[in-house]
Amino acid sequence: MSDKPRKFKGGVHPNDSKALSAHKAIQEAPLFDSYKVIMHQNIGAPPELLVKKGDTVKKGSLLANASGFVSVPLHAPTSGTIKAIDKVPGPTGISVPCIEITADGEDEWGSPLEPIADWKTTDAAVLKQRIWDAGIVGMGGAGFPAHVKLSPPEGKTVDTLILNGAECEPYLTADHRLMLEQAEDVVLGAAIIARVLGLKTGIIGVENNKPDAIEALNKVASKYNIKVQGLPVNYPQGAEKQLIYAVTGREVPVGKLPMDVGCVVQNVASAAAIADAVVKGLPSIERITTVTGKPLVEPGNWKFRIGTPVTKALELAGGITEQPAKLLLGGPMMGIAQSSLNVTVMKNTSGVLLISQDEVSQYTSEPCIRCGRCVDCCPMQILPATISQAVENKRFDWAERLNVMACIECGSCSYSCPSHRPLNQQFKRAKIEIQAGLRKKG
Amino acid sequence: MSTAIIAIIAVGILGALLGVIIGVVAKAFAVEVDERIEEVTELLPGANCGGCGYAGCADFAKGVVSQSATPDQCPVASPEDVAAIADYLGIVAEEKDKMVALVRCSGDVPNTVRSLYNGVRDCRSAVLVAGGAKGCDYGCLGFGSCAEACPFGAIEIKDGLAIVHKELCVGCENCVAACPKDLIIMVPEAATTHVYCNSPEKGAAKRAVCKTACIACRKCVKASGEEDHMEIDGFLIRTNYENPPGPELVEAAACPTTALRIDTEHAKGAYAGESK
Amino acid sequence: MSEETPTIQLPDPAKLVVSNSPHMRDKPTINKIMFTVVAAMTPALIVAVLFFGLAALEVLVLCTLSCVLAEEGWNKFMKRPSSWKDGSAILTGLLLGMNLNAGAPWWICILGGFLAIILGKQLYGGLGYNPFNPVLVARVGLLIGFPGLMTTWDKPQLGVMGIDGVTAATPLGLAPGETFIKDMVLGNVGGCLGETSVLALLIGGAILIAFKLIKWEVPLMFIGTVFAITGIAHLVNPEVYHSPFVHVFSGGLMLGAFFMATDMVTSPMTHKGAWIFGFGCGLITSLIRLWGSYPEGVSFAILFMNALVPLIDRSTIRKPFGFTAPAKGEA
Amino acid sequence: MLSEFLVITVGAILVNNFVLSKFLGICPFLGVSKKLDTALGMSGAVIFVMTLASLVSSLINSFLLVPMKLEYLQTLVFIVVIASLVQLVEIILQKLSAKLYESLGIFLPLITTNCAVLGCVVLNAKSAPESIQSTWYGATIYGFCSALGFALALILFSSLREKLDLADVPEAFEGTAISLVTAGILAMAFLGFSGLV
Repeated sequence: MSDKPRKFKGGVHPNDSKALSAHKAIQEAPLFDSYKVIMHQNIGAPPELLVKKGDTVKKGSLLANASGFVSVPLHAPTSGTIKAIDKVPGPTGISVPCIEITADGEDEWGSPLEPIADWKTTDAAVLKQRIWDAGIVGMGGAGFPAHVKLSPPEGKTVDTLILNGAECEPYLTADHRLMLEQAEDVVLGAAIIARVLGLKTGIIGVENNKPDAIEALNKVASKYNIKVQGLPVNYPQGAEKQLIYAVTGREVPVGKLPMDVGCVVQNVASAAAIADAVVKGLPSIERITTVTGKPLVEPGNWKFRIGTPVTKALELAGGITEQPAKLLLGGPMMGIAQSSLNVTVMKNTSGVLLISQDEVSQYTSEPCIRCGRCVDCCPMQILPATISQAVENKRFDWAERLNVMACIECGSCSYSCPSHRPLNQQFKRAKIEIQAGLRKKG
Repeated sequence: MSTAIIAIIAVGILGALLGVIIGVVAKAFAVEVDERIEEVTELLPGANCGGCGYAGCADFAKGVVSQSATPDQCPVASPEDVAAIADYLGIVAEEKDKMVALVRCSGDVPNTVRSLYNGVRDCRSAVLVAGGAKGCDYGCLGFGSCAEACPFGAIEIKDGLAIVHKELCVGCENCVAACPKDLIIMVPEAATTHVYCNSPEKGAAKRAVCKTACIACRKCVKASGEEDHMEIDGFLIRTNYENPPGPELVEAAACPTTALRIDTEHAKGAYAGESK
Repeated sequence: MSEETPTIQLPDPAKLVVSNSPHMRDKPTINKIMFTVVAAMTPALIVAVLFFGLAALEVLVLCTLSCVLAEEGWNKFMKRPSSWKDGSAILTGLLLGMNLNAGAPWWICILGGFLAIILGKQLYGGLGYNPFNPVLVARVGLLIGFPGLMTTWDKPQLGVMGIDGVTAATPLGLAPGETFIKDMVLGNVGGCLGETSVLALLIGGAILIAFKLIKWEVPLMFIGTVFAITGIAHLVNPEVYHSPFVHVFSGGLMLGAFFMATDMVTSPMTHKGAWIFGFGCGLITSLIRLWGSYPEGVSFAILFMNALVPLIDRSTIRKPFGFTAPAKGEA
Repeated sequence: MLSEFLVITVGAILVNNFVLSKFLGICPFLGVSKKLDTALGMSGAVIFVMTLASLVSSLINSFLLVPMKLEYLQTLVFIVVIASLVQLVEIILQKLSAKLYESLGIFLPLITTNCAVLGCVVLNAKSAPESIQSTWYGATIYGFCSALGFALALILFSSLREKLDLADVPEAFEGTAISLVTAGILAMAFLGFSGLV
């Protein structure tokens, strides 16, 4: 493995606007009156509900239990009573069930998890069970249960652990602040994951636009035999496949997982959460989220309990100075636009972002002029413009032949399109139609 | 004279030779064709809508001839057409009720909360963005994916709501699969009175986003009395299509949100929704 | 915090726009791209006006006007939204002007503009859908329709504002041996407005490449292939064939290679395709120049290669990142 | 000799392209060019029929019709020969590739009346006695190259039409109208080759 990271083909360089919140230290959000914890926060099966209306819960006690291997338990963010099992708009806009907790203000601790003091001698299986019990999911965005990634199926060996600290999305600074202020936690988490996987070391990949974070990590990394790797600044550097290529030079085959090339990728926030879960016995009930955007009075980074209403987060940031055009959960490139303020912070909410009117007007799609900008910037090396034409004509078979399934939905193509074509949306549609077609075939 | 004879002989021999070659090759490369397939294709309506589940009429004809399909699976063919095909193939045709499509939503633009949407003008794409940018998670998105899927032009988008023109619908079910919200069902043509709502939410939640939602007040259930015309399904009332009500129920029930409607009147846009 | 609460404003959810990610867009728009190309062409335009005087200006203005009028007229007629502001019609008009000679009668300019916009572009549904370069459709159409008018060139007269019918042959029409490369580089030769100054065109080309508006492979392969093929021919028989420098610096090659073959809409989308496209253009240009009955082959070559673009695009579909042959069949 | 071959090949493929400069065989050119796949199939069929017809007709012409002074029967005999060849291709194709057979549909029998095939054969027969085209091998090469030219035009055109399918063509020009416009521009591009040989 060479020390110099490889640069993947393509990519874009959007204005990162990170200066809004990059210098703001992480603040602990105050205890709010009520929390709405969305039931289904992980990819895979939703957990089984353990509580009912009127029950009292303590901070960290179980609200729901994993219902299968690809499922994680859910814990109460604070002590209080269950007010209702209600519905709130989920991250995709569709209403989803949630557990509404009225906080009693005591914040009484009641987690079933005991701290594991000497993790270095603890059995890997025990550590892995702890990660599962703590309900840790990929906190970078997808929400994939962490323990599943740490369980390579038989016949597959993992030889490289990569921690994703690229944070290539513009605006977001949560991981940056985390790596800067809690470098030790991140590195410790990496070491624990490495132990679970039976590896000696791990690599933390950080984009070079965060030199202070790299420095902070480097200070503590050698203590745990972890390496820090600076990465070229290029969106989507934080996409799993591009990250693996940059660090190891391996290409994850289309339709395969990082595990197929012997890699495990975890987000730095997940690693810090894993460190907390093992050493402090803290389940996944809080996370660091960037609340930012030009319309906000005071953008910054906060440590929120899971289930914090977004309205509270926006209030912490001082409210708005002008009506924003969009409210996003996540970053501006892959985040999801919301039509309601009733959304809540979830385990994978890395950012709450307001986009101002002048940054994004209502674009109308114009015909493709075949300029090839999307072709140049596609990190997956497919032909967005051609696929887009196929999808527009409902030729999903063409789209499939043109490898639309390899698309990672990073949005680089739509970003760069001078005709403002909704390429990314078309590809999502095509992928869904093709998958539906495959299911039909059986 | 002699040139003419030579010409006749020469061309004659040539012709005979070519004829023999073709004859031999035709024998060697003979392909069997079932004539009945062509005949059945002729008898079918030829809409190529795919409503039968086959790839077009010719494919369906193949299925019918090989007896893996029955003629009445064609939703477009009239009973007479089906009878003709059955007659030709010497099989017994089954009678079936004609079904038409129904969009179970009445939330047009004046009556529902919608957010601003910017993207592909197509339901199946729009649903990927925040579930379709509509206050109600279950309602019609109004971008007309169903209308586009309809080969017979029976669906119209009026004020951001899909409306089926029953008289044009042949029941091919293409629209059913096109709707990402699963709003469209097939109902007997004879049924005239439907509940134009499909949201299982609580009444208050529905009312907050839509003026014409069914709030399950059960007035229509009471009005139908012993007749069992309407079924209660959680926070939603549905028409019982085993025993559908007549148009008189609409007046008798006096639905407060006008979710209960007569289909032809609905197509004309006769209902205004709850005034609030 | 509590005393602040009343003043804190929250967004109005009814005014939030939902749309698919990404929620940021890069700055370039069609409009900006088109006007950058126009800007890149400015040096050549200035040189043309300098050498050919007001007549050149008249041709350029007429062509541009007729293109914009044709575009807007069509939009009105077809009830389509107005589109001249995107700059594509203006660019087409200027390029068309560059393809005519300074003495072209006014009606040739008008006819050319309409041919380019209506026949070359709008019939296919407007910008982005035309398979052939509209300028070349017009130019070749005019060349075939009015061969006499289109192949008589005015002699450039530096500083003379106005043309009094002095005509000159294009260097390619002269006998080999009479080379005057310095004049050709500067632009002091007969020909169309855009066929004169190689230097100005090169500056424009450099701007286009610097702004990544064209694929550099196309002009490189185009000019390189012409140079190679005519070079070989010249080596074989210098009596009959011009030196490759004459070929490269003369005629519409520079204009074609930098401004017309690279037209985004009608050239291949991938870099691999651009190599093939440039090579094909060069090959056919050389064939026509060396052995064909027309002295100039650039327009025909590009037009022919435009027709090949769908096939090139089809055969240069690249493999996605992490592509593995499906036959491998791993567990 | 070699240069004469060059004249025949380049001439038949590019300069005197049957479709785009002689305007022969327009019917299949417009009819079978909707899809590249069928165009490829049609091209194959035409290449086969045209080459074979040139060979057979040339043989019949020089060894049967000319010695017997039956030149006035040329057209008649050639049509019979072409028709039988097409019949053969059709029968064989139906057996070997039913899919191609179905997609070619009516156009396969239409090769029979394809003026390009007859034109090619007649051109061979009418060529000057001393030219290479009047020999059986010259005629075969000419037939093959003419068919190649036809195939080239057909394939180019069909790929263009596939692209046009995705275009937002005004309703009045959809289909054949815009195809004819495209064919015209394509013919203009081919005109550039004039004088090459």
